[in-house]
Amino acid sequence: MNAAPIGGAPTPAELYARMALIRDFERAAYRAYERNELQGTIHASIGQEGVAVGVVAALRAADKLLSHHRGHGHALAKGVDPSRLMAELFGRVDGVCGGKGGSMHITDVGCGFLGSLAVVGSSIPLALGVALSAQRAGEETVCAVFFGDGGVGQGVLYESMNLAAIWRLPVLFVCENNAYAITTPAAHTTAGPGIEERARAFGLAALRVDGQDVEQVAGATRTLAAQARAGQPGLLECLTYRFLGHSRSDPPHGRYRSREEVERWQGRDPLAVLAAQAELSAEACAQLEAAAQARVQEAVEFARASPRPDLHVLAQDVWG
Amino acid sequence: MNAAPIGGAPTPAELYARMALIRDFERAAYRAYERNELQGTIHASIGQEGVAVGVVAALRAADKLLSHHRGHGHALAKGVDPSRLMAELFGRVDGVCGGKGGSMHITDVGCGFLGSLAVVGSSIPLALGVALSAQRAGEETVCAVFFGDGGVGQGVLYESMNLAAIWRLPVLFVCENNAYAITTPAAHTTAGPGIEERARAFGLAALRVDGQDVEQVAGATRTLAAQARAGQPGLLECLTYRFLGHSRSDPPHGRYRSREEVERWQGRDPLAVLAAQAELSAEACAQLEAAAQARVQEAVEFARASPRPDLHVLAQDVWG
Amino acid sequence: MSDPEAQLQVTYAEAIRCALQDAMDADPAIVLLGQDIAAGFPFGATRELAARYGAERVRDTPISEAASMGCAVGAAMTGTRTVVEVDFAGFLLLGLDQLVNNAAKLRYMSGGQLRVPLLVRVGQGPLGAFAAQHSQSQHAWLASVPGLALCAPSDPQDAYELLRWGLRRQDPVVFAEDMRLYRARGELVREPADSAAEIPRARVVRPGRDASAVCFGFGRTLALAAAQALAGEGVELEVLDLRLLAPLDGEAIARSARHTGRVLCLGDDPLLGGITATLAATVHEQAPGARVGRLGARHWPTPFGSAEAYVYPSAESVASAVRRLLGAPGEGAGEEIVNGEFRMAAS
Amino acid sequence: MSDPEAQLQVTYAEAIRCALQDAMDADPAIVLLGQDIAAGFPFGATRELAARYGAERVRDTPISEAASMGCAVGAAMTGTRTVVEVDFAGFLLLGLDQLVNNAAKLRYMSGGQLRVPLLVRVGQGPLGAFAAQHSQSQHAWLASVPGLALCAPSDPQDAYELLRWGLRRQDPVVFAEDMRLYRARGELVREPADSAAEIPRARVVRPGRDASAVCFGFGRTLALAAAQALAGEGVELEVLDLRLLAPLDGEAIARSARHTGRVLCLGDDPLLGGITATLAATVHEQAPGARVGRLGARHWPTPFGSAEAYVYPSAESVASAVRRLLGAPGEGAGEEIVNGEFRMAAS
Ligand SMILES: Cc1ncc(C[n+]2csc(CCOP(=O)(O)OP(=O)(O)O)c2C)c(N)n1
Ligand SMILES: Cc1ncc(C[n+]2csc(CCOP(=O)(O)OP(=O)(O)O)c2C)c(N)n1
Ligand SMILES: [Mg+2]
Ligand SMILES: [Mg+2]
Repeated sequence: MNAAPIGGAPTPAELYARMALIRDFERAAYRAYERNELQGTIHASIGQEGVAVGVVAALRAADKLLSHHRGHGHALAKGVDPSRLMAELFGRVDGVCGGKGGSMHITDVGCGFLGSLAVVGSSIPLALGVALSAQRAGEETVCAVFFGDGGVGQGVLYESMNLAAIWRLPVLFVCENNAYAITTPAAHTTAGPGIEERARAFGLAALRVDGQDVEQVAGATRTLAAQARAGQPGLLECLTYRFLGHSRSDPPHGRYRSREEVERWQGRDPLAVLAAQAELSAEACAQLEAAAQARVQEAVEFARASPRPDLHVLAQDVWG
Repeated sequence: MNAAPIGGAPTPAELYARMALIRDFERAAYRAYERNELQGTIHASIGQEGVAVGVVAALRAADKLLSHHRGHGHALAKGVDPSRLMAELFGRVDGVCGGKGGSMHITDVGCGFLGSLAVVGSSIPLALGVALSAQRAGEETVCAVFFGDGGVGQGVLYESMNLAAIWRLPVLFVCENNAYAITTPAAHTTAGPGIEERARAFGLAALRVDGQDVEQVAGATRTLAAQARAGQPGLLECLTYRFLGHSRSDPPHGRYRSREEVERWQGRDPLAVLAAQAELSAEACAQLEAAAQARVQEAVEFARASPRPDLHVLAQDVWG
Repeated sequence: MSDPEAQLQVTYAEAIRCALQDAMDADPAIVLLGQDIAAGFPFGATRELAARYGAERVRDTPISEAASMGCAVGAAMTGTRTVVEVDFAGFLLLGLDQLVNNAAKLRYMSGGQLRVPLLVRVGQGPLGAFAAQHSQSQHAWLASVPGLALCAPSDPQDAYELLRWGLRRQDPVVFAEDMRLYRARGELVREPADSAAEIPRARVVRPGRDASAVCFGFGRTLALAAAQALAGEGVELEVLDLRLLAPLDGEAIARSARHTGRVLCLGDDPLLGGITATLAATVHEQAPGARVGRLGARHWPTPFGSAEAYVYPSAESVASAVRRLLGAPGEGAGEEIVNGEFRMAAS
Repeated sequence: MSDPEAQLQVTYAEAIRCALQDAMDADPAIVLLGQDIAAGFPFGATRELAARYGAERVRDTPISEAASMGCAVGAAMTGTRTVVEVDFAGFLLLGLDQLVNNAAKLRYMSGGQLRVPLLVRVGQGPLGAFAAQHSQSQHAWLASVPGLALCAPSDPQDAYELLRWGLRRQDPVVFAEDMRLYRARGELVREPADSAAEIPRARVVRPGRDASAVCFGFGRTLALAAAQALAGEGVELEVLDLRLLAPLDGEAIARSARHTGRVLCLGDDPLLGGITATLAATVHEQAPGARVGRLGARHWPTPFGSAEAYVYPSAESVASAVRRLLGAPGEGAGEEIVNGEFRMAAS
């Protein structure tokens, strides 16, 4: 597994800061949820910050991202404004989608975050088209699409791998394997040697990495993104874990995971792993965390202050 | 590739007779078509008889079959009465489905031919359920499902391979790779090392054989069927070729295949290959062909004599 | 049935669980397929069934809607009565080829050789701020497919009875669960397994003389609430609960329409192409002269958050719609309707 | 446009090809996706386009409807105007999650950031003995999806004009091609690429005073044939060609209904849940007092062979239905209708 250092790219402190921002953003959203300031449901990515930050760190600003229901971290990593993202979760008119999309449907075209979608597997084939547009325009951009181990069950993933390979589309399939689809262990629902091997059988380049190690994720992404730009699409499988429950309706640790297992993974916190690896001091980390908390607090206040979309706004974007 | 002799199973003469029956049945259907006695469309399996006959020869009578749009040969191999099959193609009330299904929707529950369906890939997951019923009933039967190289494009195939593997279902996936999906070469639409390798990546046992060699097909089927009965589903890829056009709306040789290519494959006629291998005399072959022609002639007359379903019959099988 | 639970207050989700359990006790050929059904996630409708019947009969599937639905069709046509759970309407689209092209047509195409006793439990409507991809109703779509029966139960008892009926049927049933009802409570009388198999008829759940609300699913709750409000104004609204949308009990609709002469057709899909159009046409065809209104969803994707209330009918909009139906023909637009979209045939 | 083909007799399939070609000449951002479209199989609507525009713009896909549709959505939202060909309605179900959950909703869910100029060409109706899985109509289904426009062209000129319109629209369009029309011939005037972009309105294609046939697609051919037969009996049938079903031109329907007072709503999907119900409800709501009939498909899967004629309306059954509408209210059932299913609101 490729763990090359990411020279030229963000410094360890910058990576830490981005992960801290996602961590605190998810915490704040959860708290707002418990205070009934948020409606519907949310899927927090606490524990998986290394994947979002590592992948984006190795991509270019012009590259595009697509995501799924657990997409806040991907959006923040790509540069979506935390205030406008939080406002979207609050269903407010200053949200990135005017409050009409909500947590599971985030889009910010301006920063290349083309959309997180709620139907498992459904955002995957969109990446083909995004890459096709880039290929036709002669741009060198890659489209990376995130999905989970549960998404691996959807046939459209294999149709899409095949199409990406025969059309030599600059697509990077990123499987965020957190070992569970809600209550269902991936091991119970995934036959054969594994996701990486499946990708090779469809003509993709493929790597499997430790998703808790942000630098390892970035290194492998750089390798696969370079191949994708050259017309060889790839798949990156990141082994990770969600520290909380699946969604609000799932207790923090769930009944389907043992306390030991959860604690073992919490021992591999991506922020701690990076701090140790890059020898970031406790003070440095504390400062970066405090900055993240301040930014998130500002985001929550921005969201609270924004009004809900009115009937006029809601009626837009259907016809005409 | 496994080419074990098929001791205990049908003799070469019997295999030849079955292939001759399919060959002549398809010819007769085509002629009826050209005389406007048949409506809609038909997909002839001339050139591919070795696959249908070889697979069925290695299965048990109690095993089940599912098929696709090019299914006449599979039905005949499984024992569907040629007269009632021809009547179905003619849309007559004495057809196996009362004339309501037609060429692309053949079912004969009595002989374990559970259905050929017209939506590419759509019959594949049905095999899982058929196998599940058998597994629950403690029966030792296998369900084999035929599909083409075009079916390989459908995601449901991979979902189905995965489900068969994790539930250890007695399913045999048979890919009848005749190198084209209508006008589209499989090579242009199928990325990676191949179908056999894809199956392994989903936890299946897999073999690739020469589909023009009926004994080789039977031998490989016996190997995979035995594993399937033991809970290890498998995939058999048969390399074959259709000697005619895709359907009535496609000229006999099509514009997308070179005459050389067609003639090269016609040189590997499954009947001739078997005759040579098993040293069947020209006289023996001629006799078997004559018998087949007589049987098919009888089938055509039976079909012609049968009335079309009336309004009463047509209104049945919707409610109640 | 001398079951301790024989009569008690249960939720709609629990009533579904009770029906599944009683049916599985009575019929060992029943198998459940779905995602996270062993854990009963997310609505609890299958909770405890895995413990009771084992992983052989309560089967967690991968997130493979197409193969799961196809597997269920194949199993159903070979003697395994199969129940597939699809949590949200939007996900049903992934299994629709199997449901519409295969399950619904195999009996017909095979000349009656194949029967497909498959029941698909699918959530319909909004759930509360899940936004566009998790909030939609497909009643007209599903009702229009020849070969499918469509149930739309309106309370726990109704869910129990329709599910027991559906699990005795030899042909495919789509069981449309209104997600807004999962936590609704009501009495449940568990019927003996051997109840009649005739197609359930529509029910007048509240008699009235001034107008009729023809409804199903959560619409019944809205109509009953509106009826109560209207009663205070001296208006007696009759509430007809259709229970099934395919086949549709046109006689019951006509009877109520003739009785009151004013009919509100209530649904959750858009007025363009939605089920309210079929209900209205049925009234016009079978009870000439009645005044008919349609209240359905706005022709919008469902917005996130509390804004979804603009899209779907509410008790208030049902009451307003009924007042509009009662107004003199010539009378102006009348009170505005905010929740959902309303149109009236001022005959 | 000084094109040699500027005015000639072409088939519906050729008119579609002409529209694709003119649009692709005018807009280099247009890309076609589909199976065997380079060869133009099976109906010839894309024949020669691959030679003209190359494999980069005319892309043969594997048999992967879901990924192809999803790819088209992703391409459309990033500047590649995409046309997807789906030969038969039954296959559309495999791409429906992408079409309904993504293409139709992305503009709304993204607060207008994303636009999806995707056009899906899909065959509808029966083709002649292709049986149940290849013969179905989904007009009400598709019209009911917020975010989709639905075209149902009725002849070569109409197909050309609607396709050119659809290829200028910034939002998704389903282009429902009636398979019975592919070989139908008619005059074609190729319009300049810069035509107006307003939503096309319904057209009275034959004026009449005694009754109206509200139709689309092949229904127009049936209605015109019936009108001719009826003219011999002194009955003047007005034929209103809707052209689009979403959005629906309710004003044009009301105008014709008020003019004749007798309206036959003609469709190809079943009366239960089908588009004729919406057309009828629209008449009742916007032209009170008109007598309305619905002629649609029988509620059967389509049988193989010539038996399919029982399922779908014919010129004879349209004429019979109109005679029924003209009969005195009290009058008995009137002549039997064999092709399709008919119901009447005897107001
Ligand atoms: C097609 C579809 N089926 C089911 C669901 C319900 N659902 C939401 S998230 C989820 C599990 C997804 O698991 P995974 O892909 O591993 O992502 P994770 O939640 O673990 O990040 C399921 C089944 C859905 N959204 N879409
Ligand atoms: C889902 C779907 N898409 C498209 C079609 C149209 N179609 C019918 S046969 C065929 C080609 C199938 O090729 P293959 O699977 O290789 O079988 P073969 O015809 O070569 O035997 C296609 C595209 C279909 N029937 N179903
Ligand atoms: Mg997961
Ligand atoms: Mg083929």
